[in-house]
Amino acid sequence: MKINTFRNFSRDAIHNIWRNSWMSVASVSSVVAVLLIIGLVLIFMVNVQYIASFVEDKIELKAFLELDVEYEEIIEIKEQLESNEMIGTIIYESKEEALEKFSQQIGERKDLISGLEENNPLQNSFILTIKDPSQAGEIAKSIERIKGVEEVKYGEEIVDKVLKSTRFIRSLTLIVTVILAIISIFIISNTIKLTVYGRKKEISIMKYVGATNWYVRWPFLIEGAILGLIGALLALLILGYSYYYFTGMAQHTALSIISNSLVPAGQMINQIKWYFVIGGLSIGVIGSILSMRKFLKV
Amino acid sequence: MKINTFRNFSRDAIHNIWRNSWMSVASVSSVVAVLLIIGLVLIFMVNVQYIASFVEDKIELKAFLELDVEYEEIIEIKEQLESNEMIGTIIYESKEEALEKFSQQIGERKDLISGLEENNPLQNSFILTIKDPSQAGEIAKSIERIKGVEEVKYGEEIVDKVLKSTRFIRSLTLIVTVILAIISIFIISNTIKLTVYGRKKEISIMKYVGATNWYVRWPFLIEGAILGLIGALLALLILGYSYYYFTGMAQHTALSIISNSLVPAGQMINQIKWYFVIGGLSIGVIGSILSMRKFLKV
Amino acid sequence: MLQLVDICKDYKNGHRALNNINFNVERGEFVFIVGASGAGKSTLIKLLLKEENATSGRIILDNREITHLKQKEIPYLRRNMGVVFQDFRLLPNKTVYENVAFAMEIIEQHPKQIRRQVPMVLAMVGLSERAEHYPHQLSGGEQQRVSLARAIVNNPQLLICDEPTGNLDPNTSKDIMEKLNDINYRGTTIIMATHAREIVDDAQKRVITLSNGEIISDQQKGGYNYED
Amino acid sequence: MLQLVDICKDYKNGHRALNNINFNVERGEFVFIVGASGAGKSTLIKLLLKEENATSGRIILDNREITHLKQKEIPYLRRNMGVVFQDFRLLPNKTVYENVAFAMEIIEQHPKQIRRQVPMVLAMVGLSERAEHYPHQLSGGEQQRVSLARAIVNNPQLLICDEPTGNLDPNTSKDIMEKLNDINYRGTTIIMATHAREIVDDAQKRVITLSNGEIISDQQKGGYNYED
Ligand SMILES: Nc1ncnc2c1ncn2[C@@H]1O[C@H](COP(=O)(O)OP(=O)(O)OP(=O)(O)O)[C@@H](O)[C@H]1O
Ligand SMILES: Nc1ncnc2c1ncn2[C@@H]1O[C@H](COP(=O)(O)OP(=O)(O)OP(=O)(O)O)[C@@H](O)[C@H]1O
Ligand SMILES: [Mg+2]
Ligand SMILES: [Mg+2]
Repeated sequence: MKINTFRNFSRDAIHNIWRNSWMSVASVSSVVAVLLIIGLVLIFMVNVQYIASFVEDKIELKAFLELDVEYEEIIEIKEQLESNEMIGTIIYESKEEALEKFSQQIGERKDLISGLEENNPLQNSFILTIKDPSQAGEIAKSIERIKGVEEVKYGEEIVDKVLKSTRFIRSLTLIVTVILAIISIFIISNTIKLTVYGRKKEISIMKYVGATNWYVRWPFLIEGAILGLIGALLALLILGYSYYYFTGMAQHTALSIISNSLVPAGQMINQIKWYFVIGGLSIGVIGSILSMRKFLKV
Repeated sequence: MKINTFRNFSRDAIHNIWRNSWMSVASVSSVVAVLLIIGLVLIFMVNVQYIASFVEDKIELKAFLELDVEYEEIIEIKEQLESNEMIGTIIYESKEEALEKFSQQIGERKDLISGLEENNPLQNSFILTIKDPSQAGEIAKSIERIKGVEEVKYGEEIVDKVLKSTRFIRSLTLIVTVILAIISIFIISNTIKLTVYGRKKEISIMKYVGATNWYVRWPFLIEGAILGLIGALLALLILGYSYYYFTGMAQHTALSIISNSLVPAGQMINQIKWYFVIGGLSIGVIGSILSMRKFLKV
Repeated sequence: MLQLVDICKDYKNGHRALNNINFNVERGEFVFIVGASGAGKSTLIKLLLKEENATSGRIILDNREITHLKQKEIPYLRRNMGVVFQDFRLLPNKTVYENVAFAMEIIEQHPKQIRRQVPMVLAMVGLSERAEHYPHQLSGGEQQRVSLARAIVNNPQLLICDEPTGNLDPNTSKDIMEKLNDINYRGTTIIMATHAREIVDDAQKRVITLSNGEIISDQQKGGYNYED
Repeated sequence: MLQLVDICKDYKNGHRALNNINFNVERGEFVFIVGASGAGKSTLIKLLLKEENATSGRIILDNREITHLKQKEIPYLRRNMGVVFQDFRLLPNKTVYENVAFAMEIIEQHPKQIRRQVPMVLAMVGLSERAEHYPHQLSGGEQQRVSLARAIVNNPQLLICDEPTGNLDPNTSKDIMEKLNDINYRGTTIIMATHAREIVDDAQKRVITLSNGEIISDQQKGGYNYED
């Protein structure tokens, strides 16, 4: 392909965008709309995943130590725990701290346990977070094998429930996102097909005059890329700005609990930026090339 | 309009659907896709609202009675509570039941409160649910005015948080649904515009031969209605069946906790059925009429 | 029947296609409009059809001023004319039969009437065998004849033909001209833009010659006398 | 240069448009193809262009069998021919200038060459003033001449014209025929389907007459002798 030919393609693509301005607007706005739907659901999904992993990170193991362990032994146990790669943070809780916590938990009825300080029935313990919550059971067992550890508790039932819920929500939003994405892409491909259909006469004329398939395709391809890109950037702008505005707004109101556990706007935009640009481009390019196939056979 | 003319319109509409089969498939499938998106989000929203009101219904007031109230007074208080229209269910909890509950709550460390049975420091109380959770504060105050009631507690903070969260989620899903619906309708109108655009020559020829605007519109309108209706029914079928399958499937697995708090499939389908049919019809009819305007002016 | 007074037509890009056109057509006349390619013949016809609006001047049809018409009235104006378009303008999704029938359906003719009349006109233009073809399955001349069939099927008061024989061989053209003459004898006014010298010379009818948007001659019983 | 051997063409709906066609065209010949409307002239041309495929028979161009060609090879075949289509086939989104330039761009001619050649051909067909118009802003005859300009701009070996004067007045037609004769003298083979009796009679070239899809006469220095 000569450089002049490529220049012609670009010229034709831009001319066509202008001359079919009505259709160009339709294409761009459809791309924007589709990317907005996908983006909206994607943001929703990313946040759900984010919140879910937040919840999962809250899962703790509690390793109760035998009543008679000495200070040195505790240090030793801690070192052993630290050497375990599956364990995240390690916090030591003495039995005095445990009692204090308990009395706070039962709140107003504190009087019920007054006098227990002198005769503390509780145990020293390590509070551990783990890196992979689904491994909780096995890690607990391995820790119980350490000398000086009496028992490891982690509220099996609750962990189980939490894990099931988060896993359910994760996969549900993933499924919904994927379905919506597929439907949206289907719609946009329909739209592109129809725009190309409106120009099938033009395509066939080019072929009758002796243009090769690629010669016909190139201007459409460039046109598709430009329109797809414009669509992607517009969608990104709308979505990014709304999300920024929304999280910002939420921060100063009663919704701060929620907004604080959302992915920050900057990070979110960074994360979806390239998906959008690549998505918009490929929608435009692949969409027009595929839709043209039928009309090139003349 | 003569009956024969209407017969011609219907004939033309059906012929056009067949002769432009490719475009008809594109239109129907776009309608299906759009309704699927809206439906999916609608189902999601309905369920969220459903679960939210579920949670809100769980809000309870606890009216603690003075230590020295007699049995007759308790009956009287109960009658007064029953006469209050804002109150839902009323359950009496004696101080013995309260202690039993408390000891269950603290679980393994039950030993801490042994011996309290003889000297129960707790109070008799009524546990009340209310019809409008946001009125909790005022209802509490009015109950406190009843003679024999010492104090009404309802965990102001938690109620507040729950209400705020559900309200937030309600409005969030509502907003998302509305936005997605608007975007989807925008897309479909684009698609319909393009299908009509592909036939602009046809429309102008009819006008040149002397057809009135309505004469040109009618077959398009009937065509749009038929395609929209087919789309709506297909979407309903897909959505209803998937939802039914999904809730049914969930019931027999670990997800039953969630599926049980979902709106049942039958009810859901009944609820959205007419929206879909009317939605599909109006998309088809209004969409084609609006898109034609531009091309009728010849 | 038809009066054009001081008609000028400038297209949007500034091109003056018609300049100061004045002529009258009486009921029952047969008028040829001739002129070089681009002289303004089709533009003149588009003005009569309200496909384009005149920039200045007045058009009066049947004592009624039609220079400015509301959008809603245009269809009823067009129903009084039969038109053969230079570019045929057949409905691509309708067969030959349906295309012709369509012109009768829009004025809500009785189906029985349609079923009798349509085959008759198709036979007249020699297309009985092509009744079930779609326009893209026809040759150029066949499409042109369908356009003619559609124009005459309602027995219009005024028949406007833009180049109705441009894609027809001399014999078919002669047939068609005989038919048009018949129609004219039965009282229909005919305005026909054409390049076919033989036809114009043979017919010995009124000939209006356009050149660069102006009338340069208007002769009763004229011939194709346009010379550069 | 061109040989057709036992060509038959049945359209999908069963209509036989060409029946047993045999003829040769030598390099540099000027061949008229005449016949009534629907005789099969355009069909014959569509076969040469590979717009339609022959049902049976062989087509040989420059000693190369082109009866069956791969999709990919068709564009290169078409580049060797210039074609004036009966329905013009201009690109609606390109101006007159751009439509003609397009034919040069696809064979990757140098822009300088394009800028020199296009105005020259436009002047030849008398459309210099219309260079910036879009096709829908042209009269029927002007569109036809753009189609002709595009067909000849690349100086093709073989020029195929389907009814190139159907929308032209006699004077413009005569001009165009003179230009085609020039081109033919300079070595281009020309095949031209037409109804214009005057043109055929004046030219005194080879005339192939089709009737109902069959060749009923093939005369050197013939006239428009087709009679029903
Ligand atoms: N839409 C338009 N915009 C601008 N100029 C136009 C438009 N339509 C026609 N013209 C110009 O107006 C002039 C007259 O056009 P018109 O179609 O009336 O010619 P005509 O006499 O019918 O020619 P032909 O015999 O070739 O059909 C032509 O020069 C044409 O280029
Ligand atoms: N796609 C098609 N399907 C079916 N029949 C067709 C098709 N195209 C053409 N025909 C028929 O084939 C016959 C020959 O058509 P063709 O276009 O070759 O005629 P022509 O000689 O060019 O006529 P004209 O002078 O009117 O242009 C016609 O009777 C036509 O109805
Ligand atoms: Mg004209
Ligand atoms: Mg032909």
